[in-house]
Amino acid sequence: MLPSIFAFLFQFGDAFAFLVLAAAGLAIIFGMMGVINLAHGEFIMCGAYVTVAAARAGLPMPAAIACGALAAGIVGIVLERLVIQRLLHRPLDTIVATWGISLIATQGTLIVLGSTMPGIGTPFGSFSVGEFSYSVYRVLLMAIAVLLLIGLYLLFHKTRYGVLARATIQVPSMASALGVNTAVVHSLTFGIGAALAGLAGGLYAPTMTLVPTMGTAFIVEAFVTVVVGGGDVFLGTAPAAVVLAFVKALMINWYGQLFGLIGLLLAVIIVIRLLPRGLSGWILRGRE
Amino acid sequence: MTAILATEGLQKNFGGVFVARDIRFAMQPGEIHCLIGPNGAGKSSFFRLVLGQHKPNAGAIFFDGAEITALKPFERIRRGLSVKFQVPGIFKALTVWQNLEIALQDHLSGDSLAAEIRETLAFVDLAGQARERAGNLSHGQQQWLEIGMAISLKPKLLLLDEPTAGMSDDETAKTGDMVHRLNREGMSILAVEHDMTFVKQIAQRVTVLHFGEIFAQGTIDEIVADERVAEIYLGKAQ
Amino acid sequence: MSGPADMGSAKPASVPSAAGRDRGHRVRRGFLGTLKLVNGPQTLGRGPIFWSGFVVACLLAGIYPLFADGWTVGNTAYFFTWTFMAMGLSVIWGYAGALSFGQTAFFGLSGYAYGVLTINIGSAYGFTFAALVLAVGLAAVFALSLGYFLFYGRISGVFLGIVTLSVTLVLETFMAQTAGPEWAIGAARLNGFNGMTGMPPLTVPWPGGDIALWPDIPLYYLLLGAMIACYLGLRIVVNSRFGNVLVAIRENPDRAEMLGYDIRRYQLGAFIIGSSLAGLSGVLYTAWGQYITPNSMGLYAAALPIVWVAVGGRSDLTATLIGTLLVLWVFQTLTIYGSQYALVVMGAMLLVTVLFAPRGLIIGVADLGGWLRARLRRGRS
Amino acid sequence: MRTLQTHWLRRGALVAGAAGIALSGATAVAQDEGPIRIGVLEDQSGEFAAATIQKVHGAELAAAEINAAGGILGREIELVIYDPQSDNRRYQELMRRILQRDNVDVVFAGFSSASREAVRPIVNQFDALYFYTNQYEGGVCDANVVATGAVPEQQFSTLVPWMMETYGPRVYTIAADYNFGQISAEWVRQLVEDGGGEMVGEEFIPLGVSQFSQTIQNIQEAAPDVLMTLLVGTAQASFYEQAAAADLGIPMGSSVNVAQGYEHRRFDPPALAGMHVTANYIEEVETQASLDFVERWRAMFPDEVYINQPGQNSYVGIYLYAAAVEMAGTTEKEAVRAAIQTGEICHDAPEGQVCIDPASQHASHTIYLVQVGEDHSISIPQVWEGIEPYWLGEAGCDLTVRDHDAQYTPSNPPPAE
Repeated sequence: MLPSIFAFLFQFGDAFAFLVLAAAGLAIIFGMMGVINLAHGEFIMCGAYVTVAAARAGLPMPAAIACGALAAGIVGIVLERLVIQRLLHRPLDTIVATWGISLIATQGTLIVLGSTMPGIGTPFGSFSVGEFSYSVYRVLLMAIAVLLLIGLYLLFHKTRYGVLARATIQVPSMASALGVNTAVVHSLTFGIGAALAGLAGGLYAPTMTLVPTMGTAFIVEAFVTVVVGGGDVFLGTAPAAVVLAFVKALMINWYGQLFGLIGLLLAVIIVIRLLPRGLSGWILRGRE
Repeated sequence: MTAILATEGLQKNFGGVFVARDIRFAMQPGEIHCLIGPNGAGKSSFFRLVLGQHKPNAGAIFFDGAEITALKPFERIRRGLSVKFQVPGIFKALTVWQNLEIALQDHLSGDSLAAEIRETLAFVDLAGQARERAGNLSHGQQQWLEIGMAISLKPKLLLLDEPTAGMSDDETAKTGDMVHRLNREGMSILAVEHDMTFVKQIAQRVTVLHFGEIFAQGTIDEIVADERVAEIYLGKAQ
Repeated sequence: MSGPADMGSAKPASVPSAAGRDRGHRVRRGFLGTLKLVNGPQTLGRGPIFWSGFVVACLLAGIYPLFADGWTVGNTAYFFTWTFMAMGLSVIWGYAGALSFGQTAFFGLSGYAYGVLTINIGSAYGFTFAALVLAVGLAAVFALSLGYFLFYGRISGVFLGIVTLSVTLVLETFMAQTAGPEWAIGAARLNGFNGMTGMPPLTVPWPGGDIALWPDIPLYYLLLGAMIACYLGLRIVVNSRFGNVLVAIRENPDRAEMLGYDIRRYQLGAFIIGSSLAGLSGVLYTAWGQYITPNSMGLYAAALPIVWVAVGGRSDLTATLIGTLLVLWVFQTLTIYGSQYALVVMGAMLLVTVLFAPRGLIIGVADLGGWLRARLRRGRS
Repeated sequence: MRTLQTHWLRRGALVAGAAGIALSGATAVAQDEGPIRIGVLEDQSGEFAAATIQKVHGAELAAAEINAAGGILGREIELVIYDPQSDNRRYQELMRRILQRDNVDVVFAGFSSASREAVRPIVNQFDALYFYTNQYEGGVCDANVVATGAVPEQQFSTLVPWMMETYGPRVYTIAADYNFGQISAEWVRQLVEDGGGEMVGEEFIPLGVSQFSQTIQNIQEAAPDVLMTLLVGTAQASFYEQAAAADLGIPMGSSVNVAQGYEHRRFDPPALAGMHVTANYIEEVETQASLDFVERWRAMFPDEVYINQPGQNSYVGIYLYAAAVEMAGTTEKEAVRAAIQTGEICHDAPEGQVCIDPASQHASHTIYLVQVGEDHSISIPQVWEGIEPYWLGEAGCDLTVRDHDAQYTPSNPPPAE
């Protein structure tokens, strides 16, 4: 009994971690800037590639992952300056622009670095509960997902940047009147979103095949989580990940992977039908 | 005489925040009524409730003798309600003419449509701007265009949300004139307004809202004379 | 329902009442009046110069097969099959302001429906065209139910985009695993990810032997005719009262509703029109290549129509039509000659378009032309 | 030119009378001049690129070698190469172009079965000759298609009994949830039953799924002796790393991995430890023919990451076509098919001898049992030579008797005549 309860919890936590890590960067960019970033998967790929390259160059895992996140963040800031900044007032056009970036990044990586890259093994080994054995690393991913949410909460509610960023989002004219350099805030926000995508890539790099198209494995889940969550990262993405991870873990457990995927997508349709502005829109209803 | 607009026990809250608390309101046909109160008093929320953009938690709304609480916004409009929003609600990418055409096309067509549009343009003093893109108009002209769209529906009751916001004194006076002319033809008018000069120019009766409740009601002179009102509102405004 | 006109006394001084004024009343425009709408206010390209150009373009397209080789004609016909989906999306997104990311759901549904119908019943007696109508009708019914769910649920903006995307991804995922023999409708195996084959091309009944429309000159003319008819028909629709309201909703949904319009109904109408056209594209594509696959409902396939429409200029039908054909041709040419770099160049093109021609490439060029003319005129005076 | 042809035939297993050759050779006195145009539609970008760039290289190497040796029938080979970007629509567009505008004599195209099905109607419309060189789920019985890759009966009839004998009778299958995976799983099920084993679980996984925690747990619960992993695509390949991290440790068998996607080179050991694959070629095959082949390949493409089975198949396909044209004496399709139907089209390939079965137009192969060690080193404990693609023929597909144009499966065989 106990092992199977643990097994379900593990599956739930595993799905939760994947959704949170995949979606956090996208959620910040969408929630704070209204930008729909179809190149999200490529930031993840960037993080994964840099992480693996750094690890192969001899850096310890945590430092390598930090490199991956940093690289993706820098690329994000550069792209924000060159492209996204000019599109902030027409968010739907960011779909086309970021899709263009995504095409360039995927195919450019293929041309420059080749069709595939040797991976690095998953560290930390395994442990057993009852008849099942589990990867320690995946438990670590769950812990990191939770820590990430806490960290983001602190960043956006307790730091000067966070307060400025939220002010910029809510009342842009007021923020610039108060002397906030909104352009810098936007660049930083996009950079943080991109860095979080890079972090997801770095964290999952040891567990996945490294190919230029690897980002697509994250993108549907990430979008689904963000949309179910609505505009707010903490009141949206976190509860959305809980709900969706539960649905997914349960459906996979009962009916297999196909229904895990279909169940996830149907859950989105139902949640949005009931709560047209996502979970955070519902939690924050009326506060205008 | 049946009230043109009445509410009974109207209530709306978001969690613990009440934007309307047991509002009993009534205004008579042909009246120009102003709704005033400090920021956050619930004036705009009251409009949203009347228009059906918010659903009340309790209470009922009556329009021209019939209950409209359950009606959708567009159904209320079809009963003879019309509104000019606070931020000019016009179709900026379209011409002034097209804006009015969209307002009128379900009622008229062909030459009579064109004639009606021309007359409405003359009424709101935009005859010279018919081919202009609405987004290129001055702020005051945009307000007038929206008033033109709102009245072209020939409403029984016109709701005006801060009709003179951002207008020059000249424009404000002109707007007041329009309101009076409409009222003389029998249109009832309910306006939310901050500009007390304008309120004094047009209002026959005034309702003061405070924290979602009706705080005071009366003629403009009574309200101006009411010290409690001055305390919560006029005092702060000065 | 009584209209505002019945409220006798309420009437501003300077606005006289007009006879016959109530909501139920509809003045007949007459045939010519309707045709006049083709010019109307919501579409770029008006007046004698534009229409002369239009006639010349049609004539050129008409004599084009005389000069082009077989592949080029068949390939151009293939480009035409996609334009219906693009023009439909222009109506939904460009005119009604609702971004649907899932038009491929209708594309796939109709494509499979055409396959199932024609594999089971065959192509005799012009049945392929009946199948076309039925398949498009199915898309329309699906659009009606999905659209009711979406628009009457007040779902809008990016949420609408993701829900429609989810729908098309559910269909893709489901169809991909229908490989087994148990997944068959009559004689038609759905055949999973590998895709369904074996349906006939569109076939015209003809005394002395039916004419199968392989991708060749007859199919080219059929699709060219359909495309022009669809283009002109949609121009009339978007310039009609219905189109006026769509544009009003796009510009300011609250205002449109506060003019007494039930905006949900209009959005639903636009969604059904656009989705039926996506379905039409699906049928034509399936008949063109005798093949339909779950892949055509996937993420990449779903993003393509958005790109075509955005690059051309979504808020205008002419721009959408020209833009779509242009993007299809350029992307294919890049694939043929650019080899590995094709996708990179495509991405760069999209970026440049969005950054430097925000309203779309074609509208951008039109704007530039108008600006230059104005400059010249000013220079002369 | 004759010398080259007899050279092949001399070493072929099915040397037969020269009558057929003389017949077809006589009718085709070079009605076509100029080079022989071979169309190549293989993905150089998109999701399959990792496994398919080698297919382009293989064709280029074969063409270069044949041209250096004087061409086919004295005519040069000219390759017409496009990149369909792993996109079925591009396959359709480019297949039309290559047949209608470029007028190729034969076309080599496609990695995924979906891309093959997308172009097959077009090939049939133009009545062209189409070589599909990839291993696949089998069953295509089409007069215009020559499928030279390995099919399930060749890979599973060897692998499954060996695995059960070596590790035990309890088998668990995880397979990609589409045609290839489902049909392959059907073969495994059948062979396990025939061999007296037991299926303890079967799980189908949608393409593109990359997270496998629940699947790993299900496998542990069933505790099989053998795990058959019929996973496809780079996302699903993530299973191995995740299974290794969870210390699954069950011997694995597959028909897809290693030989196509060279996962043993791409993943850090020990992700693929305990994997067994039946392949008709991998770079590590150490016969003299293979060593020479690798040397020639690396001379032409020094940066090649790995010479995989699809690359070799593409190379061999060109040679098989060349052999058929040499025998036919022309590139005219019916004559080439007549040559194939003699049953004598063979080539001594790097893997060993490959011959085309006239009934199904599929190829016989040497099948290597590839075993992956703890450190991802390769050993080959068993080789089966001359394994025939028997199923289609037995099921009733005989293209020498009647033309078909369909794909059949064990649960949906050809209709009885």
